[in-house]
Amino acid sequence: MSTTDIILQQLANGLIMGSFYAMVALGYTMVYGIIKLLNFAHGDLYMVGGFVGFLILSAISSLLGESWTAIVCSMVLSMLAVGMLGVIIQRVAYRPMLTAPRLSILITALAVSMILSNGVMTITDGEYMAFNTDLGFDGLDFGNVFISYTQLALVISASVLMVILYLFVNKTLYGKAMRAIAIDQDACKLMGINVNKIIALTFFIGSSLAAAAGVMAGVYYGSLHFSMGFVIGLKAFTAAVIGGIGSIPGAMLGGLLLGLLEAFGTQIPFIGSEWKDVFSFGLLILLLILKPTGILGKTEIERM
Amino acid sequence: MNTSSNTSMVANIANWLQHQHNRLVVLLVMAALAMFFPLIANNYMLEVLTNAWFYTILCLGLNIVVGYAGLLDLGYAAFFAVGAYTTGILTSQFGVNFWLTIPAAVFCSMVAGIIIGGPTLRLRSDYLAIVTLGFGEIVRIIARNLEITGGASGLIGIDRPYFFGIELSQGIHFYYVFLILAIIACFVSYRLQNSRLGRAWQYVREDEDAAEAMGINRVGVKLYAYVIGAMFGGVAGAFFAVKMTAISPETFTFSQSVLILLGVVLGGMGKIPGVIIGAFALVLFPEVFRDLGSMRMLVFAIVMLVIMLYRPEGIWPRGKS
Amino acid sequence: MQTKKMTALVGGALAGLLMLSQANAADLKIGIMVPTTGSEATAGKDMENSIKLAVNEINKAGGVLGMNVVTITGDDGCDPQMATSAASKLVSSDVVGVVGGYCSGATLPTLKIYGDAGTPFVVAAANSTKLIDANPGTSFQINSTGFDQVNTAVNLFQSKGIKKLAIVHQGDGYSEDLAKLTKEKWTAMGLEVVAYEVVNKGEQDQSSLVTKIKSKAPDAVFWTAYYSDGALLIKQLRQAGFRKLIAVGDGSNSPKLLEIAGKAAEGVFCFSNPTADYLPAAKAYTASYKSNYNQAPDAYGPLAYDGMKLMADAITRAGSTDKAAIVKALKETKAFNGITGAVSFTDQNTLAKSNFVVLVAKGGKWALNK
Amino acid sequence: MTNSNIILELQNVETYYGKIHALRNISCTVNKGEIVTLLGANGAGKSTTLRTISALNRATAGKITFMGEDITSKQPHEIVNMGLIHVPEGRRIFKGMTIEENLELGSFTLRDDVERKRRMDHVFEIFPVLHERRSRDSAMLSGGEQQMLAMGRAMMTKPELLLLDEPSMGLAPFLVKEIMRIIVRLNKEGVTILLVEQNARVALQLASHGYVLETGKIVIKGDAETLRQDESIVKAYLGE
Amino acid sequence: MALLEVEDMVLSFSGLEVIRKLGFSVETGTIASLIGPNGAGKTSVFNCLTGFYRPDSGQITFNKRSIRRLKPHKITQAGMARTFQNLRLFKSMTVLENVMSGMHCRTSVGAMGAVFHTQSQRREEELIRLVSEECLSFVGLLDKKDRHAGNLPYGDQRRVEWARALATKPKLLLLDEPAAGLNHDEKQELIELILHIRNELGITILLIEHDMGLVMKVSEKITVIDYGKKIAEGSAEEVQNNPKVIEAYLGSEDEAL
Repeated sequence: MSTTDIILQQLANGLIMGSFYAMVALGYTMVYGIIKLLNFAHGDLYMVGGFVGFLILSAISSLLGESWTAIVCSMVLSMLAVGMLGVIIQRVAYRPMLTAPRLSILITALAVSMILSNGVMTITDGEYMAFNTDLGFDGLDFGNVFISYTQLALVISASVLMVILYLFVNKTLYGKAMRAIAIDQDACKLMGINVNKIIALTFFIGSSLAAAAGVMAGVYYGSLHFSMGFVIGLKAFTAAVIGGIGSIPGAMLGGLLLGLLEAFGTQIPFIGSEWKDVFSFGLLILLLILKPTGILGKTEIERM
Repeated sequence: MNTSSNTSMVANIANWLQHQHNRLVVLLVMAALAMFFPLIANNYMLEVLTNAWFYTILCLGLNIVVGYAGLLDLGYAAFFAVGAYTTGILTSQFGVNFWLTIPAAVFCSMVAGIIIGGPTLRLRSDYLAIVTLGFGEIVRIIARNLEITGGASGLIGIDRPYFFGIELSQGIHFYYVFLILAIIACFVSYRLQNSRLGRAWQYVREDEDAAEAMGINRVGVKLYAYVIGAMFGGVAGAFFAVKMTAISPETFTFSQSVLILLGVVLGGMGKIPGVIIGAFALVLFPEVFRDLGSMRMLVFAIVMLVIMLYRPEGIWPRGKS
Repeated sequence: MQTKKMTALVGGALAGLLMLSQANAADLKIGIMVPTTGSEATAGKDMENSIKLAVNEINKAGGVLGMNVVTITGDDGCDPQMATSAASKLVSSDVVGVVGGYCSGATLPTLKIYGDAGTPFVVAAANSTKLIDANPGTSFQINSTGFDQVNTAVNLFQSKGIKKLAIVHQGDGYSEDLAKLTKEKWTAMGLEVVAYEVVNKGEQDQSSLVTKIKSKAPDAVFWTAYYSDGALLIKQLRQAGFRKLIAVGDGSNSPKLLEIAGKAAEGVFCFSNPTADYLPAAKAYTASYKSNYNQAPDAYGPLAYDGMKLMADAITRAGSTDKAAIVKALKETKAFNGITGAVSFTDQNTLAKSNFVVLVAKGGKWALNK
Repeated sequence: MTNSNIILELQNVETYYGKIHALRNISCTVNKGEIVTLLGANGAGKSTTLRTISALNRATAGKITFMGEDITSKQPHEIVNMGLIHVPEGRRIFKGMTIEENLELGSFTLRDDVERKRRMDHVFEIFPVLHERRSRDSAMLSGGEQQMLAMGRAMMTKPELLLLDEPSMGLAPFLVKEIMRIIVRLNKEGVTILLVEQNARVALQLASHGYVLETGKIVIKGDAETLRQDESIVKAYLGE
Repeated sequence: MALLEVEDMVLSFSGLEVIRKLGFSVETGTIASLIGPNGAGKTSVFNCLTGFYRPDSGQITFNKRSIRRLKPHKITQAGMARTFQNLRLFKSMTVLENVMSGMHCRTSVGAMGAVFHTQSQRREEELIRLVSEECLSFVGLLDKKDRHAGNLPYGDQRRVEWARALATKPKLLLLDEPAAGLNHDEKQELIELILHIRNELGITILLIEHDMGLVMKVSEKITVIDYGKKIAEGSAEEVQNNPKVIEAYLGSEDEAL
């Protein structure tokens, strides 16, 4: 492989990985933007989404076979189910805590995250599940740069979902209400907006996006495990922070940037892949210290 | 009828406990129990209780950060790791006497506390939680990748220390070692809690701005909490290394940090007896309810959620008002 | 209120501790130390099942020295801390010997505990070379060590004419050990290791790593770690168009790898301790396992089964339950005839003759190579 | 119900702000079609009264009736749906969103897009300056324009009763005049207005009658003319 | 002699000027007030003085020393204490513990002293307790020192805040709307207390207040600001009769239609 090929291939890898990060980061950012809660459980919703999609696919594959239609169906159903789960979590665990000290709500979120991952661990006995769709290895081959149809499908569906989200948030009244709540909750109440309902809607959308990413991951990688939400949760958080937490375009941008960064990071000479995570986390820490508002985030008004 | 007599009995006991003198009696009885327990216990029971004392130290250390200063630290295992590795490396690779490595372990963990705390304590609390999480992972990965730390397999063959000519190798030795350390940890925690510094932590936890307006350097005070918390972890880590004789990066994962945090939250953040109970619950619960097996973390997490929702002050009751 | 709760808590805890330390004097107690919870619980339970199967057979045949064999399981959770607790528990339950040991990292710190108590320990699966140095003399490894696996691997690579090798491990003790030894041996032979990489546990996307490996154009990729992430690596290597040889270590010897990787795994080589399917002597074992547990035995079942049988044999040969005598008998084991092959020990208490086999994935199943 | 002309009535309302007893025994009425003003020094409880009416704060005692219906325990968004709109102190427009978006959110409860367009056109007719800048970020507007946007946003709901909290705050005199002129215009279009103002002289020129609050209590009430003559109002602001 | 001198202070938030070239001074031993209509920027001035906001430009001289760049805790140490508009007590701690926070910047023992209970530590703890109790008895709350601060009635909570500020041994005390939420009788007591603090303890006082009655009664000098600018300054009488002030508060006649 020539250097150009490597660069192009890593570019493709980075963008594919980045679109995953972006989808999960969106949920983080939306929830954070609206109620300033760092939802630790978000990565686990991604994992649950994968498992739910797997269950649905196994159930309907007898009807539809393991076709793309079946995959799309299970993705949509999983999004609905996990979206509802997100709403329930918000209702049961977070809403009562919104006026509590920050430390308490963070610990609550951590507990929810542990319940989800350990719950799935108990159900699956800690086993890896093979999400077998056998979509084959065909793809677009540009000389030494290769993109499989599965990858292509993933990037396309991630893009479609993100475009839908973008349109929803910017063009519909509900989407605008969501942004407005992030700006001023009281003023929203005075506009006749039922704030609790919109917060629930935000959780629904964020969670279902995570679920969509989870199903895609299942299809793409072919395996599911209860712990798979942890790493991606952290990465997505990093992506959200890079882009500016609270900003929706920021999350998309941050996701893609992080994906690219990691792809090219592996290629740095003399530094082995074993140090990769040190760089990701180091970058996150530096960013939080030096520019906590990220690239597209708004500067927060000083305290008091 | 039964309940009412029960409550009155409980009330009586609670009343009885209000007296300083009686509290002392209870404390002495408990201390005697802890001291003489090894005489009736077998190795297994000793091992379990040694572990409980060990977690008591760690939980008390984290309690200073989380309970007193109100900072969420999700990477506490890192400090524990720094202590363990410092001792491990110095004894096994440089042949330094164990007792001499303790100051080194304390020093290194303090430095780690300053490195992570210094620049990040200005951050808002949720960012701080993530930064500490990331830091914990970084420490673990570094330990995994360096030659001197033994890489992924970690350090093995760490020598057992001698104490006045006796090799500390039996379960009973370590039981007493960790019991004494736990008692020291309680004592230090107690003294700190009721000091100028301890009050400053509470002021900052309750209202940062007001504390600052009262002339308290909030970053400095938080850093102090961080560094002292790290020290507890460092000491515990040093003794952990010689007790286990082998340490590996897998011991210092995120879930270890969460487990320690759980102990603090369970018993009651900021309350020494609560934290001790939390640490014991952490260790004894899975031993007693072995059948739960892999569900134990799930049960812990549910308990944690329920506590946060319904009893955020933890199991141990709030002091008199 | 709190006092009552406390009493209940302490009381419950003490009662639990006492309960666990109960035992019957007429029985011969053997400890089983495996992970029955945590990430490696599947393998651990399989080993436990196999050991119990062996115990049943032994008891049916009249026990050992006329005594009924009973087992006590200590869950090491594949975690060093839990393992020391489990080992202490077994030692204080006065077991005459212990069989088990799956995760090398968790097994390591327990060797000293058993050594201090003089308890013989037959290590059935864990095979990191670190265990050799840490052995106080009372432990016996009946799985071939990492050295044996490296030899098997290097032989295969040479026979396939490999020149440039890429090695990938997972950053844990076991896989790093195997990777390092392979690298040392390969470079010592004057050949080239073009890539030596790590995959972080639980990270699903390895595409950038795959691109890097591809760019180094190795003749073969050797994955030294476990099946779960190995399957992902294989799948993504093949997807990216890597058509050359892929081999995996014994940690990846699982049908799950083939299930997850699907078609991509076709033709992948795997170094393995002998598993039930390829052992002519294990037919009866497999059948009995299936009828007892309603599933097929996993990779380390036969070794665990042999470990128990060996322990019983040694106790019989020692003629007493004296631990020192049993250790001595174990050391003197000469060609003990197990289902996995003949067992004898080297000076270091490791298996004298390697029993590694090479498997290849064919039609979604592992088959013996050649 | 005795007087169908009454649109809003507060009876013995009490409100606490944490531990502060912010409103004590407030009773007042607003008739349909009127402009009524609440006057008083800073911290007297004017804003709290409005916040209690729109349910941002909870009354701990007393009763609030709007168009004959008891709204004391209703949610803010339910009250908005009944036609009672509160333009809060400090405007509270959605900075970071465009003027059009702000206005659309004003008609959040409306499902009819044609009607929305009609109302927006009407708002633009009242505030031509908003029309010019309709796709600009509202954060770029000047103070006066922001106030207009806040009022325009409220008009999008077609309110029966508008609560205005210090619309003239921080505005230059000519802008204050402009705002006041608009208030009169809205009133002529049939909107009843409850106006909280610090600018007592201006407020009393618009209003038919008013109430003066001091430390959470109504100390003076009467028609505008009487209040204008009343020396004690100056005292209420500047002390004795 | 001016204890506090502010010159040309400017503060802006994202381009919007909240304080515009403000200048005023507070003489040692006086009671001064800062008044102005809602949104005039009074609390922002306090936040600049105490270091919570950093002004864009200008000079703040306190006790002959520039404090513009100091952190809040340093400013408190330099002798300027404040209370907050909406109470900011440490609610779950006792009244005494609340007041003890004031002495933090006047003491120095650290962790070592605390653990080993050194002689100096014990002496300091004794001193902290003594001073705190004195401050409490000054505001008349000594009998409630062991109550939880959050459980006290509102008026008492205000007093705790005062005692806490006094415990920092300030030269200048900044009071942010001390009369908010107090009833008539409580206000009378407040006036006495303010005078008492100045007369007995010799502490200079600067207050922001809405209650004009109170301001007019206690202040020797009143500075009126509007839109972040000073519009008038002088004695109560002067200010009261200043047409600009009346205009700022009531609006001018010619503004009307």
